[in-house]
Amino acid sequence: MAQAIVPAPAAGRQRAAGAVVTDLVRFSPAFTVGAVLLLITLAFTLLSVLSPYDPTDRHVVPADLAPSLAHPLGTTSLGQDLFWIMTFAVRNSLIVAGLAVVIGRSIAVVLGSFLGYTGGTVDRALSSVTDSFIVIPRLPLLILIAAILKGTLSLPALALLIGLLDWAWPSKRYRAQVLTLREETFTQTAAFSGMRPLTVILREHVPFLVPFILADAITGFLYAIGMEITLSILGLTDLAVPTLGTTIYWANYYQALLSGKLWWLIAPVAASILMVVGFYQLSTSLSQYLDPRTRARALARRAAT
Amino acid sequence: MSEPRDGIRPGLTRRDFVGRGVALGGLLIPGTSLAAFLSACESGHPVQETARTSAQLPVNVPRDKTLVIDQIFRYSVTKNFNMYSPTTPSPTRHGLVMDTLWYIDQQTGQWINALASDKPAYNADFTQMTVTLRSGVAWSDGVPFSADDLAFTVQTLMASPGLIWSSDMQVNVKGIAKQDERTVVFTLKKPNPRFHLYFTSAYNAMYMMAKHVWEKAADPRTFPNFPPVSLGAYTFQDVDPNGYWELYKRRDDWQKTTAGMVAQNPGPDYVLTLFYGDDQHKVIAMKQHALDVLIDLNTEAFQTLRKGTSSVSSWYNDFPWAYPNELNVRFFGFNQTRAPYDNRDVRWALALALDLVSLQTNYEGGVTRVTPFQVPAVPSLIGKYHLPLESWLQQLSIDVDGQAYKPYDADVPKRIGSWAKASGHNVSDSISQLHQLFGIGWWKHAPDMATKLLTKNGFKKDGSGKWQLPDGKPWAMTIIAAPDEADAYRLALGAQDQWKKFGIDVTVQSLERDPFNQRQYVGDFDVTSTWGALAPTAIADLWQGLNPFHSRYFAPIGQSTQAQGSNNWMRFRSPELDRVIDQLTGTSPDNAAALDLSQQAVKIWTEQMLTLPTVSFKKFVTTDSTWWTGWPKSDHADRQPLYWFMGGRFAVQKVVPAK
Amino acid sequence: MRLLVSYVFPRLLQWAVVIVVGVTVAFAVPRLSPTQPVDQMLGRMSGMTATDPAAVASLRSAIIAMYGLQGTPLEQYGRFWQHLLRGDLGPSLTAFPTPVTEMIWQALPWTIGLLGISTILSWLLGLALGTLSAYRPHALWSRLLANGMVTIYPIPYFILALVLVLVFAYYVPLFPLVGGASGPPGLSLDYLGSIVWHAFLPALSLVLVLTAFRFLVARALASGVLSSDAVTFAETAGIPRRRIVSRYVMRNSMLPQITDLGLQIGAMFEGALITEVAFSYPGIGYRLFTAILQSDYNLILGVTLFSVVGIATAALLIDFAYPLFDPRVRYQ
Amino acid sequence: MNLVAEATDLTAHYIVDAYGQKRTVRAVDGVSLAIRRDEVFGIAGESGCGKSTLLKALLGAITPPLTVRGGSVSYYVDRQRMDVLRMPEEDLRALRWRVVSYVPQGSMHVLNPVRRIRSTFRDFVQAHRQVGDRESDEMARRYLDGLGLPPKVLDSYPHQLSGGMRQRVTIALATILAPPLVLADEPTTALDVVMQRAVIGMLEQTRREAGGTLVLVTHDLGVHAHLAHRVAVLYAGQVVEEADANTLFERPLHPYTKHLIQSLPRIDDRARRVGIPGQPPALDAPPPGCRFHPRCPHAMAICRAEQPPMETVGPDHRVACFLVSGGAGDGG
Repeated sequence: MAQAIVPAPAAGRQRAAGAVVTDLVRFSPAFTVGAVLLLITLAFTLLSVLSPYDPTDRHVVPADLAPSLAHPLGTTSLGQDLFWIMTFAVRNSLIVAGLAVVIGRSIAVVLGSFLGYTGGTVDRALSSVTDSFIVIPRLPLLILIAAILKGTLSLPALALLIGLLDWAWPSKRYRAQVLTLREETFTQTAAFSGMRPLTVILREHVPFLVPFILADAITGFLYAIGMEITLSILGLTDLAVPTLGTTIYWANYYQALLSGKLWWLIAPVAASILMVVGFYQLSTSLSQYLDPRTRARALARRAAT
Repeated sequence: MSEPRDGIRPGLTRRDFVGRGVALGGLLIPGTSLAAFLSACESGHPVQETARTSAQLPVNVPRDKTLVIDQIFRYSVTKNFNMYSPTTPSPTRHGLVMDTLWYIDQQTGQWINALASDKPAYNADFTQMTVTLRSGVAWSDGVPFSADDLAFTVQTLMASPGLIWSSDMQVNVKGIAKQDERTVVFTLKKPNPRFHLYFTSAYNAMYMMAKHVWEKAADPRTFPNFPPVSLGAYTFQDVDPNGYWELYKRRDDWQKTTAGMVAQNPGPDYVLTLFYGDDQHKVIAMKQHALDVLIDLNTEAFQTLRKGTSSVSSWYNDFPWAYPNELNVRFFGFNQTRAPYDNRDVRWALALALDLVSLQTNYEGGVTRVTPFQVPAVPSLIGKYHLPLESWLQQLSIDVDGQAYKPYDADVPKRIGSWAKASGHNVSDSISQLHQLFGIGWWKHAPDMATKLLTKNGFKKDGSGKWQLPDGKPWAMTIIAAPDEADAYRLALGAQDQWKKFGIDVTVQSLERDPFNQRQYVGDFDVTSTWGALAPTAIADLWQGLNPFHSRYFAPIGQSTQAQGSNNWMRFRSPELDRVIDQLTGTSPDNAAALDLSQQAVKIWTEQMLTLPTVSFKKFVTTDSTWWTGWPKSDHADRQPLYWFMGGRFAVQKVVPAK
Repeated sequence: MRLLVSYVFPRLLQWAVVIVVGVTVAFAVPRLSPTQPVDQMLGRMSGMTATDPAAVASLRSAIIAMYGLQGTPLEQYGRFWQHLLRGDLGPSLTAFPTPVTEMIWQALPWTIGLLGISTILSWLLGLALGTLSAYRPHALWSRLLANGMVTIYPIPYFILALVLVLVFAYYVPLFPLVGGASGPPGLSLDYLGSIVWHAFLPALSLVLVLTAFRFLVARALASGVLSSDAVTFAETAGIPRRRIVSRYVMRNSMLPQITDLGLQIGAMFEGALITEVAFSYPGIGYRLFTAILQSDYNLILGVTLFSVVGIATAALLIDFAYPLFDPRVRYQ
Repeated sequence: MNLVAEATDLTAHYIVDAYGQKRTVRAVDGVSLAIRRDEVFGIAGESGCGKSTLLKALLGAITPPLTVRGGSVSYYVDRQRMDVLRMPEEDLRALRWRVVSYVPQGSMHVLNPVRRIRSTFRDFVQAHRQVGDRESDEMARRYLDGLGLPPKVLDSYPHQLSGGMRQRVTIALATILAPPLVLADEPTTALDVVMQRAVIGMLEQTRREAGGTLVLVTHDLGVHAHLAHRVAVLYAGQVVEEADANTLFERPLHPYTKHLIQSLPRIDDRARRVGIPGQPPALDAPPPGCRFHPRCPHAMAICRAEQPPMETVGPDHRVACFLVSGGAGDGG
């Protein structure tokens, strides 16, 4: 009986994307908050193109000015305009985190599904290797490698490094997901009815995996942002490239707090908190909408209030 | 007659001791919701100066009887006083607990006899050195110090490879004879007029072992020597198992220690060394009068501390505040195995392209002395090198397109002085005063001359003003630097800006401390912004600094200079310099010829631009006079204030309670 | 017996393989770094005292022998396993000659204390609040709590920790900035008091983040179980709510959370590196951090060995304990 | 008239208004039923005709998005009428399992998977009786023994029992306190014929022992023929015909009922079964007039315009069709 009540997803898909967004905006405050915050972040990122100063140039503006009309976020002790630096910082942090998630998750999905579908000794052997990678503490390894490569750690290299250390755990999750899908009755019936295995995977399993990958990518993104900021604050990344973490590093380096230049610290910290919270609010409310099960529960809850 | 070598001594900088994480300490402002609250109290400083009843100390000893010292770093191992084994240094321990034969005070250059009663006596060909010891000195357990201890120390070190000084003793000492309770004669394998320097402390020198304690040790290399039987005026009392603090108590029989005999002052009853973490925490601790002396602060932290607290002062009462007389120099090292840095003209061009006045003021806050020589312009050396050689500097000329160009610029100190006046500091105009504060002079800021030098060597400028190497490729230079060594790192950033304006594509690679050291050891760099000096001890004789640069210790690219024991990271080979070093080796440091040869070496070094020295060291050695006074300051500079040097024990001993 | 052979033995084998691979990686990676600990030590020593270049060669080989770094990496690896089997992890290279085990035992209790309490506390808190919030989704407290947790969860931990340090240790100096305890060590009340006083902020930062995570997981799992047939049937049968929440909702959503708890406790040996660095807390993570920066091979290996064994054993115990919690997984 | 429960003009719809879509599913539209003491009252109809919703309404288990738009449901307990839909939640919960109990649809999955059957019985019994664990176990053992179910069932977990066994355990759970009214939703579907027989036998036995009433909802007319005393036929949320079993099977009046009965396979009857063209209407937009008219072979103009009233055509026989109530009568 329940299926009849809930608007079938097929019907949902036909609705134009715009309509979906307006629904979400009207009905899920989390989505609105998230969307607004992300729009600000995107605006910041795009503004970096208009920056009159090159981010690596120093002493282009008078140093240590408090926020004013001329410099909305104030200036740093290195004589840089904090507003334009922040546009590059937000953009670079997003690039690192985005790349890291793509690298990490693609390895995880490929490996996870490969293990899930092949099974047998190959699966057991590779799985125990994956397990041992899970067992190795990731952060110290990351710090060690970053400390070694530090001077030469460009943005893509940093993303690759973070990505390469964040595939073990997700691959195990994907393998488990694939295993359950393989056991599902509809897979057997599809296989019996002569569907070639590849089409079974593409047409039957992928729609199941996509929301799962989306949700998992969120955690991946949060991990990557966290790692970039942690490594940079510890001074283990290329300090010349402005990112959220390196801006905080320089603020600490020039004792922004002690000498009363608070704006230099507030800007990167507030930016990283707002960006991450915005992203998380948006993505969770979106994935709730896409996943039929959670939508049903949401409807039930909504109707009750 | 090989001599103790201590070439370019990296010197003990803050980073050696302060772990990266700690330097961070980390202070940050919360999200927007809290920003309002914080900006409200942005104006007034959150941590007000409290009265004398400062924050309580981790140990219950009377505050007015305890001198609290910045421990500089946290000990990872607390119950081990074997300071001979190759482990992390423990600077605040050796001054209080260990002792050696002689000291040379870094501020005055004065020779101090400690365990020895007078100077070392050599025979004619410097193959024998006789030491007569001071009488009346006792170990902390009351056993008198005697010649047996000295002989036992050297023999034990010779027999245990891997300990500090062990291989030096093996290389130098043929035999040790104890003539009587107070006399020991060393016979040397080859003539060495500087053998006594092993026992003469600049930063430190051979610590004496208590024979009656160490002879029971199974293996001196792993003997913990805890609790230590000591010769210093203080005995070890208590330690925090996590390594955050150590407590020492003055010996009742402090007159039986050389520190007591030399300083003629009892000093504080207790000395507490305490680790507060990064500059941020030290400033707060000193504001709360929970810290009496600290090693160093970066400029911003010092300014904040100075403004908020009246009882706080560094070396000068006013600008430029910091202690400028450490025997060390900041310099740019060019990798002379890589083109174009192997070309002398190119190095000179890079020097002339720099505006040192701007570097010294905008990047270093105007607080350090400039020096054209690889020797710092400190009181004990300015009269031996900078002033006598200034006329030579004025005549020094380099060939630019056939005509002789004189690069020396004598009024650099004047320009820095006027910058200081413009920034509101009162600085006198007398040339001798300016020399004291800012050094004698440096190279002219002459980019046009630099351009001529480069074009003479086949360099061309492309359309957009960027330099191209003689082979046509764009000139891309990387400078390596360690951010935790603040002055060197800011000089690297300054040089990058200026050389970039000059037309070179410069990138700074900021490296973690150990990888930075390693890149220097194996020569994996174009330019390094680093530090070191030819005068590790405050004596005119530079043999200790020059010897490791002799080409016999040259380490090819890829092989670590540490394997050769040399600091020649720049990997130059100068036959003229070798000849001077060989002559100097046989000359006694007290002989006038030693100074003349050292001056020759400095001239060769400077003319060939083997390195590009810029400014000398400075440290905000800061003291709080709330509980203790009597620290050496610029107006009564009778000894060095570097308490973490072994020789700093006399400064600690002479401290008196504040009224 | 068949159960032992068919299941227990392969699982133990996998446990061993995982540890060997983990330890090998921890052995190899530091050695890939160009930084040579002996060169660094010579640099520090020559920075202090006069060492004749001619004498350096013998000093260097002596130190290499003392540190146990002689021979090819393979030989070192072989020697490492020999010593390990005798329980000797070798001396720390930065605090020679102190054995690594002594340094770890000295720092471990601090981490166990800090992490142990905050992990368990946040697990219980998060589980209870999460489940109740799922059961009462519209109550004001439940919605506020959920929004709060959703805001805290994504914040990068380092920033949260540093904000706490700033606000509660600097601006409003309630808590100390550095250290694990103050005063002479001992079981006296004020020493224990000072431990709590020092550990409060780090623990608070951990509890905040871990509770947020647990809350979200528990809430998702619980709301899943709540809409299951078994619960609706129990609800319709008028079974008291307390019993439904504990016997039906909690029990059914417990298993994945137990595995999480097990792994988190296993990971305790890795130490809360970021927490200890941000709060300068004297735990094992802080010690690992300084060891990494000073390329102290033996200490890095020692701490990693502890954490690898910790997590692998936790995973092993969880697998064995699985059937106890979920009858469906009983291995016949 | 000794009624045990009654629904008068009951209207209950699923109202969904979220994410911008407003939908009302008119699952139960003006249903009136009188359920007598000590009888089996069958409710028949194709799937999607609102049978289960009606049963939920009878049980008073109104959880959103199901909302009551009109009418009432009442129970008659020792001569006292209770208005179920307006009772406070707590009182309704107290009634459950003492006065009315429920065998849910798909009761194969309603048992708590992580606990033994014995403890599930304790939950249900102790919810309404002040008895200790031991007594509850004894009660369950004796009750199952009486129903011919092996007592070892109590010690096993749900996943260790077959589907049929789980079904019967659920029925035992619902009837152990012998409530006067038992509502069963599709108890025989998804079972093989042999198991269906066992379940039907159990339903008969438990009702007879309790002397109570069984309201049986199933699309399987065969089960109604076997068990039900009276049957009501539901179509698109409305009762189209209600009669005692024999009258309904022998002399059905409503075209839909006739069709349902003709589609029943008979042992001796070889004729081809004729299906009704078209599908049961979507309940969110039911056709005007008589909801069966689009599929009714005798549909008349009036059928498309008005809703046929419920006519009593016999002692226990009611039907809502213009053929019977003679509307404009323009066609046979």
